[in-house]
Amino acid sequence: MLQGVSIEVHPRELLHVSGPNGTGKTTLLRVMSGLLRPEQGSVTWRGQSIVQQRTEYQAVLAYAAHEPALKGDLTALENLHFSVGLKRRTSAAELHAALERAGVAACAELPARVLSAGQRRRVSLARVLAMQASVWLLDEPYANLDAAGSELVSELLQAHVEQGGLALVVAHRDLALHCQVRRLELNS
Amino acid sequence: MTVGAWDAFFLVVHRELCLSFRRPEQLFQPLVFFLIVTTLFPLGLSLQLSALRDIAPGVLWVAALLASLLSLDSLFKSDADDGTLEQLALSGQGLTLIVVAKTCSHWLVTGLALVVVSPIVGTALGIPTHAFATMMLSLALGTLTLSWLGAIGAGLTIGLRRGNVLLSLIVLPLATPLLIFGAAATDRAISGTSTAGAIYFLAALCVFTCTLAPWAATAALRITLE
Amino acid sequence: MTSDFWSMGGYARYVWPCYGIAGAVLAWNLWAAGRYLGAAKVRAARALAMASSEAR
Amino acid sequence: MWTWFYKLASPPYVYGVAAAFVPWLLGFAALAIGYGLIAGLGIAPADYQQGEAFRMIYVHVPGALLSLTVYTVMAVASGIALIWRIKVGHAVAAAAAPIGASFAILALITGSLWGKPMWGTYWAWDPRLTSELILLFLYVGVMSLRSAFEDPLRGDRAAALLAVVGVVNVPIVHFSVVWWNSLHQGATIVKLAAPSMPGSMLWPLLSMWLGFMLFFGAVLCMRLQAEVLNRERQASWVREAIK
Repeated sequence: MLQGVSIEVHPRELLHVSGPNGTGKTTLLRVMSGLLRPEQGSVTWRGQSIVQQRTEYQAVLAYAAHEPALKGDLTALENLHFSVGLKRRTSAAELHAALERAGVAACAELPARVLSAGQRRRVSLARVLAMQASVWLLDEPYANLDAAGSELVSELLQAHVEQGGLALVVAHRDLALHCQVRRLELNS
Repeated sequence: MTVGAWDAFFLVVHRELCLSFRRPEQLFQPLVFFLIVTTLFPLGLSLQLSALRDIAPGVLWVAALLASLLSLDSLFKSDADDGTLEQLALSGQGLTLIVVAKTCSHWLVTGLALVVVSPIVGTALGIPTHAFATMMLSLALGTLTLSWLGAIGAGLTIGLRRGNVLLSLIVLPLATPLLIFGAAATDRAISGTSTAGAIYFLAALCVFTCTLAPWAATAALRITLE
Repeated sequence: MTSDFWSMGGYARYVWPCYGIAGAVLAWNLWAAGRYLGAAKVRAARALAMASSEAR
Repeated sequence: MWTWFYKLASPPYVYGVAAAFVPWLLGFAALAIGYGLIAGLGIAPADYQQGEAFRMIYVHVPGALLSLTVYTVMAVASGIALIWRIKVGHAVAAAAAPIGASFAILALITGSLWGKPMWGTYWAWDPRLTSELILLFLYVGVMSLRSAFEDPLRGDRAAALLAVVGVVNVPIVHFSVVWWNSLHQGATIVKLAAPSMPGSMLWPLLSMWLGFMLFFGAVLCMRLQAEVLNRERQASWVREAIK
């Protein structure tokens, strides 16, 4: 799976990865995040392999997998606290603001298991926001979201890129964005 | 702005404890299992309390090992299933720290809890009160070591469907020294002879395992996560 | 002489099964390894045949 | 500098060498085991304590030694495979495990057959037999872990790590079992391989041990070929190799 893929992403740039199921979009993201080690080839960040600077790379990285990765027994706010808190010092107010921005401030004190699929997606977006990372790796961020939610994702992506961040986004649909978008179409 | 290792460690421990206390039934299951298994032995053997005393250390230790193993299966599995393990692995804190924090929390909620209820079981099995201190100390050392051995096994069996049986199969043989020294220490405490030798061996095993097992468990997690 | 040898000083019922088991284990090893290798070769040949038929 | 190492570990090379070695190893194994059998059963004098029963030593001790040696081979191959990411190491480990397990079973059965006339019972929780039993459990664990994974690559690496963890544990298990035994039974009941053995008893034993080693080498080479083939089914050299 995934042979001969070579990509380079710069700040202020967004790479839109698309392609039919089973072509390795998620695998690509996992390789880029360092979760998967490629059998051949390497992933570099600022000219150095990410294996050699795992901590530094992870500090600027926000990864949102296809599943929202929330603990059902913890509230939305606690979920954010326990995962963002490992990356940088945060305050409850900051996390609240991130939830607010993602439009789920009302769910902050609810356990994640009672949230709808769309609300969970928004909480996971809030986590990406709260990490204040410069590298975003998002797997299907539009999944389970309504029209307003999709609009929000596009807004967030756009703001992130305009502020000098870079993003890799796996999505089936077209991204209607007003920033530099490159496309990578994977096929078998 | 980055988070220090100690802060991160306590944050993960806090998270694990929060999760355990939100599901109290899971917290009590190993303890109840421990009590049930030790109740079954006297019923199955129908012995006098005095005769029971001879087999009490062995029964107590076997039951404690099994009870502690029972909850190890979910050490990494539940986090792997809902994707939070990936978030922890990418948290910038190093996987070893996460593994150490999770395993210590596991010991706090099962191992330490078993140590606390062991006097009840000890009384039921006819262990005299003067042996309780040694029994609890040996159990504390033994369950901590077992948590570490189990962390390796749990890391190796994350993605497997019948992981629980396999976990016992690979961890129990490694745990035989614990059973031997632990039961011997308790046995000697009952008979009033010197327990130092067995306790020292248990402590040495514990230190040895606690230094090496974190790396092995991290390697195990990397193998199954990749 | 030979009956002495076979009786093994009265231990025949332990000594001979012992050697019997050893022979069986060695034979099983050879047989199982041979079978395993044979099966692996058949599978590899089948995979090669499939690959070449796809190429055509 | 490491190129020879990697050449040695390249699958086609390993396959070729393994295939070439099998007949030689089997031949020499037959010679050594044959001599061991004749000398051990016929020529060696009966032991003054155990009488003719001691002749079981010629299969029990080599079997027990081999079960340990094979575990070490498996763990070293696993370690090499994990550290340098050399896939052939996994193939060696996978090939060794069932052979080692069979030797452990052999040692257990012959040990208990020996135990009956010596101790009056088939099973006496003798420290050697007990640690042999735990060694068998370790083999079973490694083998089941490998086969439990659907992805063979992952299974290989998980089993390799367990083998390395196990090999650290083997001496600890043995030591603790000996300690435990001394607690319950005082001195060991029967000394198995006494170092003061006369040559006429010792040579057949050494010859049997050598024969078992060579036999293990031969079976390992056969299984190794199969494991390499299973891991490299698509490679171009396979066509030449299995003609």
